Amino acid sequence: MSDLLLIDRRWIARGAARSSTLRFALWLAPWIFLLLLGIYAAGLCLYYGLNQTNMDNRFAFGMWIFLDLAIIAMGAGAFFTGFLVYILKQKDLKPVLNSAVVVGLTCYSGAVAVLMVDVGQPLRAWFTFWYPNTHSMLTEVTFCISCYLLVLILEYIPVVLRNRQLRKVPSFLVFEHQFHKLVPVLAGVGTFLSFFHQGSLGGLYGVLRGRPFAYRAGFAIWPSTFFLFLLSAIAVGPSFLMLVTATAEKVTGRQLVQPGVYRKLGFISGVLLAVYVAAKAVDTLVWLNITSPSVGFGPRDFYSYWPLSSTFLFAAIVPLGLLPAILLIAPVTARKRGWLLCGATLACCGVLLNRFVFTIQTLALPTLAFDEFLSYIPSWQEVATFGAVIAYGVIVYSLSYRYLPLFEEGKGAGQHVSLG
Amino acid sequence: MKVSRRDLLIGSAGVTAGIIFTPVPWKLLGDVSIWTQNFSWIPQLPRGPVEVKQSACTLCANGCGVRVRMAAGCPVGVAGVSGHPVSKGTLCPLTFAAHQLNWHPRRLREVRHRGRPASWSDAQAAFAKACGEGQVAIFDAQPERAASSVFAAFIQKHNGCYRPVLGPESQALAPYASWSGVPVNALGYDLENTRTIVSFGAPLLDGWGTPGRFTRLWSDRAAGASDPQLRLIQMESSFSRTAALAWRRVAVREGSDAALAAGVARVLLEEGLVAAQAPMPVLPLAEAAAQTGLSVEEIRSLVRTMVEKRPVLAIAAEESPSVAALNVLLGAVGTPGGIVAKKNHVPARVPAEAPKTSPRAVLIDASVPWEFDPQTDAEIFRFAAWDGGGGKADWLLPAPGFLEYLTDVPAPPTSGVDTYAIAVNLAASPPEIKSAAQFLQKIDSSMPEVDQLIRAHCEEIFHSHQGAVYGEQPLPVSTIESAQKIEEQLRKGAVWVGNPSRPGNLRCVLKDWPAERTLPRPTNWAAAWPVPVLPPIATKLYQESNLREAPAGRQA
Amino acid sequence: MSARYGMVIDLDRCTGCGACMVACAAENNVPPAPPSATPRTGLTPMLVHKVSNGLEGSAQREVFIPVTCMQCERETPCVGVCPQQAVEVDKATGIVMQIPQRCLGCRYCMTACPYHARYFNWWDPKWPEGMEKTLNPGVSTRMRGVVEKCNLCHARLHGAMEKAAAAGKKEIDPTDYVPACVEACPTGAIVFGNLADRNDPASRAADSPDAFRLLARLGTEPKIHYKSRQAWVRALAERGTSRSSEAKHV
Amino acid sequence: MRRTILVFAFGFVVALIAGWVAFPRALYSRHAQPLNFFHKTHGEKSGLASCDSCHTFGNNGEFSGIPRSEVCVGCHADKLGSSKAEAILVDTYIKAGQEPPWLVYSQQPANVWFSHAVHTRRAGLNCVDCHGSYGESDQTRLYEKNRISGYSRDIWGHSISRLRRAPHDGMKMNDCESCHRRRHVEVGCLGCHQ
Repeated sequence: MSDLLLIDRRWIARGAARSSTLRFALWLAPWIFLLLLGIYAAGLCLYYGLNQTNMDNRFAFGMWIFLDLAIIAMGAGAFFTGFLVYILKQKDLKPVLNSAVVVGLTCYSGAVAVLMVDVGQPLRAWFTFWYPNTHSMLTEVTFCISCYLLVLILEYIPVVLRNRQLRKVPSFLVFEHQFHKLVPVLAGVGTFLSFFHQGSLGGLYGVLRGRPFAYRAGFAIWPSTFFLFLLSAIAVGPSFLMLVTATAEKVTGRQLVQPGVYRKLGFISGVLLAVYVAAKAVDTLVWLNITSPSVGFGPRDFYSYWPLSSTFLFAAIVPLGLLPAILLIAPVTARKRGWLLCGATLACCGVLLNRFVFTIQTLALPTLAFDEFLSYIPSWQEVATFGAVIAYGVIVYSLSYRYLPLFEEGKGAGQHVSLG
Repeated sequence: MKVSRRDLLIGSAGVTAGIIFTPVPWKLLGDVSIWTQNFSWIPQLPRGPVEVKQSACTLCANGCGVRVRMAAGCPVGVAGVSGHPVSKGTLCPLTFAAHQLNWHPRRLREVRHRGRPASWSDAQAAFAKACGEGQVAIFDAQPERAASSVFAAFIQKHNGCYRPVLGPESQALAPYASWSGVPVNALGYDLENTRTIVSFGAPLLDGWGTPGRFTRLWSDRAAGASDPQLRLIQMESSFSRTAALAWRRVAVREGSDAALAAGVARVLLEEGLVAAQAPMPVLPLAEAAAQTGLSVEEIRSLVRTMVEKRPVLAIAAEESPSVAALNVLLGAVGTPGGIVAKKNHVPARVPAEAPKTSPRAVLIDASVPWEFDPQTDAEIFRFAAWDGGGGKADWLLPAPGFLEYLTDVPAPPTSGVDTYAIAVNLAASPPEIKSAAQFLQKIDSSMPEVDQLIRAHCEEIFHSHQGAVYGEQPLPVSTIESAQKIEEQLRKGAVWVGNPSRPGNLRCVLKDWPAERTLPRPTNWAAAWPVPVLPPIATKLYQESNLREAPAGRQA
Repeated sequence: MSARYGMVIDLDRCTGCGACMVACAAENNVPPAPPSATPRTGLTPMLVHKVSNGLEGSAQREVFIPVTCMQCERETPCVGVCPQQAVEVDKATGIVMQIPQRCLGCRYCMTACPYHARYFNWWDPKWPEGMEKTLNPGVSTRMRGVVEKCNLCHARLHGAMEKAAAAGKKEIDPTDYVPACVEACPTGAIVFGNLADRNDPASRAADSPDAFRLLARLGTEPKIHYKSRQAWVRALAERGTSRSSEAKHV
Repeated sequence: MRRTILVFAFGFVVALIAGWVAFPRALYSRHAQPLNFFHKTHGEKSGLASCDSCHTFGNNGEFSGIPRSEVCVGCHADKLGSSKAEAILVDTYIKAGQEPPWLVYSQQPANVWFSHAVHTRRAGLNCVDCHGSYGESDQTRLYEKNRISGYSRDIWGHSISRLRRAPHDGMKMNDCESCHRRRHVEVGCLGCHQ
């Protein structure tokens, strides 16, 4: 490739094959447009207030919270892979580690950015740190997420410093080398923090005594949703990582990791998913038969409203829970990449649905005898703002892939040729 | 020495590190948050001495007592006066925000002639000219006030006529006036002593008469009881608030009140349920049943329940001779718990005669509802505090708003006893504001002053030795040493209440059953509210809750 | 003094006139609704619901249910969830207090409240020009982006406390502290008082057999009680038990 | 290496000076009061010994704050002496029936409810406990207004760091709280907020 086509060659790692600068720019263009549009929409919300959204006093939480919860669950792959590699010493997962860090970073920073638009008074958000209410799950979430975001940034730094140009700065090289010793510690801290906020995101809803649809009994201060959310997050994290990597391979047309890595991720994901589904089923039974009847609510109060009927409950457990678990574990399907990815997709959809049910259905359902079942459609400002987060994620990942050693391509260079 | 790029980098690193150890980031963080707590574009609270005054509401003729909280000389809160003899400590929903009305965007602050700004002198000149050229008619919806006397004096001096504008409650009393010769303003309902009320669509629990009076009575004697002391039977086609809460609801066809009354009268006479002699309605029972949509049997049983607990009183929503005749039949005229004359000696201060010729000019007082149409092609001088829009007045004259002018408050239309109160000008009105009475005084300086007339009326009360003045504690007039004392009390928000009227000073004799007529019913909940606009926070009632319909033609 | 202020609302007496809503808004400087406001974006710390028994003809009945903050005493749903202590149950009065100046507008408390008695300021408060002169000097206006609710007309408690202090007394005179909605009710349907005091009319009314509380089974001990002699109205207390009528008027 | 340290230290010191000296000056705007008022003179010469001879209470305990000009008229119906302030007071305000637009140093924001009656009559505090000895001042100082929050500087206090402050320096919520803690008086948020 001539330098004309690859203007930014100096920045690209030696031996890494990359498409021409023009193609890369064309790939980024639509995402950048989406990003700018979203920034404009968010600006409207910040300037005129949240009347720009279609949320209201009854739908106080809308699409934003739903998708925040979703992508934070997806981002769990970051801490979990770190945990597997550094704590459980599963070295063969190392190839996806950097990619996992980038995915996690984009998911978390994106979610936090949207939250800053979602709250009515972002300039006062720091009060949570100054006057924290230690009983609130949201305080736990705020502290853990912001700390973990810091950890992710720290984990990202060494990856950045391994860029071809930055390596030339000697002190950076030294720093990166020293810093690398710290990464296992960071992984440990990250695991601890994520463990708590993934859980407390579930606790967020489980403690809502006033919303029998969400309220759950639990252990100590934690409702059962605390553990279910954590479990579902670490179950779906690897699946999402598989999907991202697979997409990256599709887009770049190169094999980035060994098939074995997929199988391993899939297996882990599948096993955890199976455990989650079992736990979820038990929890649902306890809740429907003990917890909610005790406060005068029954299944008919929850599932007699179209379209959020009991089919949702079924879907969350069987086709989007049990089925993917089987697809990911069973050797027959796990050997085939297609089935593997299909299982991963279903698993992600399952968690997506679960988060939707907790955020949206909880608010749609009536509580008082003279309430009505409510519906809500997000406004374009809400959609665009969230679109920006997706775009942001794609852009950061693309840039990282192009300029940073996300995958150990140097080693696998030979295979590129053979695979064409 | 030479400063390298590296030095700049390191230097700025030093600055960044240093800033952390100064108040800058921390103080800014705090002050910005405080800024968000006191956005400059959010209105500041009034500061200044706070005091509480008592007065009477003058927005309509029902004379509710109001307790007004003033801050820095401006009303900041309105509430009822507990134990008020007229309104029983209650107000209509809108009056709780009436103090906002004076700042309503539709407030009139300048004289307008056919939409264009004009001056008071122009208006006075035009009116004086009109008086010279022909007859003037003055419309007044709150008769018996001092201002009304000014109007009367004016039309007696310059040839003209005085036309009181009757609200639905007064219209309902009109038939008795024409049969007994006692003027409408001297009639009223003795609700306190009645046991059964048969309402022909009257919105008794939704802003009828003085709101507090009946709602209090109902809540004390009827609410929720299966066999209440006070039985409310509501004949209504729609499921109105009153119908929803009544003891019995009879769903009849729209506008079949007259037929129902006739049917009821027939049953009463046929079954000999009443002592009083009255002509038999021409309408046969079967026909009445057919018109009302009830069966004959239903009417019969209805009548029996009606007369179970006496005294029985029938109340019509507006003028309905048949319902009036029914009351005569039920012996509910001039008796306790019925229609009574609240004034034993009726001064009949203002002769309300029909115009001899079509008037040259028409003056409409601010008390007249905006919707009122004088049906004339004369030059119209419309006094109003608020512009209701679409008014076809030639002259739009800015009148004082809520609590902005001195006036007296005579007995409300539905009251069973005579009352008198004074509303002083608690709030300063904007410049360029005149009441109709002041306007007429400017034209003819020989007109009496409102405060003189009020003083005169206090003298009247003082010399009558009747009734009592209800201030902190009720004082019989006979124990008060001077008329000035009475006026002082009333100006502080007290109310004079006359003695209950002697039974039998009201007699109606019917030669034959009155002719049928059906009138449209006031549909809108705020139709009785004479102010063309609503307090802005009335949006709570019909926009932010689904409690009520938005009132037609009235903007918040 | 450790009072437990609460109300008993006699639903048989409520005529649904809405005086309480207007009086509440005037007392608490609640701004008028912008044109695009709906019942779901409005600021109505006191909100009257119209509920029908779902039957037709002469059997048709209606009841008006004023709903405000229920001042939950135990496990107060909104207090535990607030991340920065903008909500608390006052020890001395039992009033559930909301401080808009501390609130960051995360609206978690609104999702937590089963009575939907908390409201978000979707717009900056606006009054027609000059009308700010009519604002109650005792209640600060709220800014856009924060949650507000009924504080039981706390400004009136301040007034009573100051009056008592001026007279050198420790306890306030109960007649000096009456919330705006209670004062405004034309039928005297709302009885307000100290539920901790057995002799207080309010606490006696709360003990009557006709008294009930909305969603009492949630175990949050709301201090706003209701009262009705009609069985179908009392059945509205619990969602589960009232499904028969609920099915009709949903 | 030494150069690096020097450059870094230089930047560090610059920042410290800017933050501690220049920033506080820039943060507050200064405003003169409508006229010079001397508490001292009123205390000594006119025998208005106690504060409440001018700063009065209403019968429901509402505090007058800075007295309205009708209080001043009592003595200042005509000019006493020939001072400039006297001339301004009588000519510009009293004769014109205007209120002097005083800038209140200890003005709390609208969301604060502070009852002087509760603190003086019931808790038995003295004026000086919070306002210090301003009652003996013989000059009228400038009113300093925070450019961002709009608060009077007296609320934060004159020591920008709020360390080693004079006892009456500062009227922030912390200051209220610490006094309440010292006296074991517990009030909820809405005890002082409105």
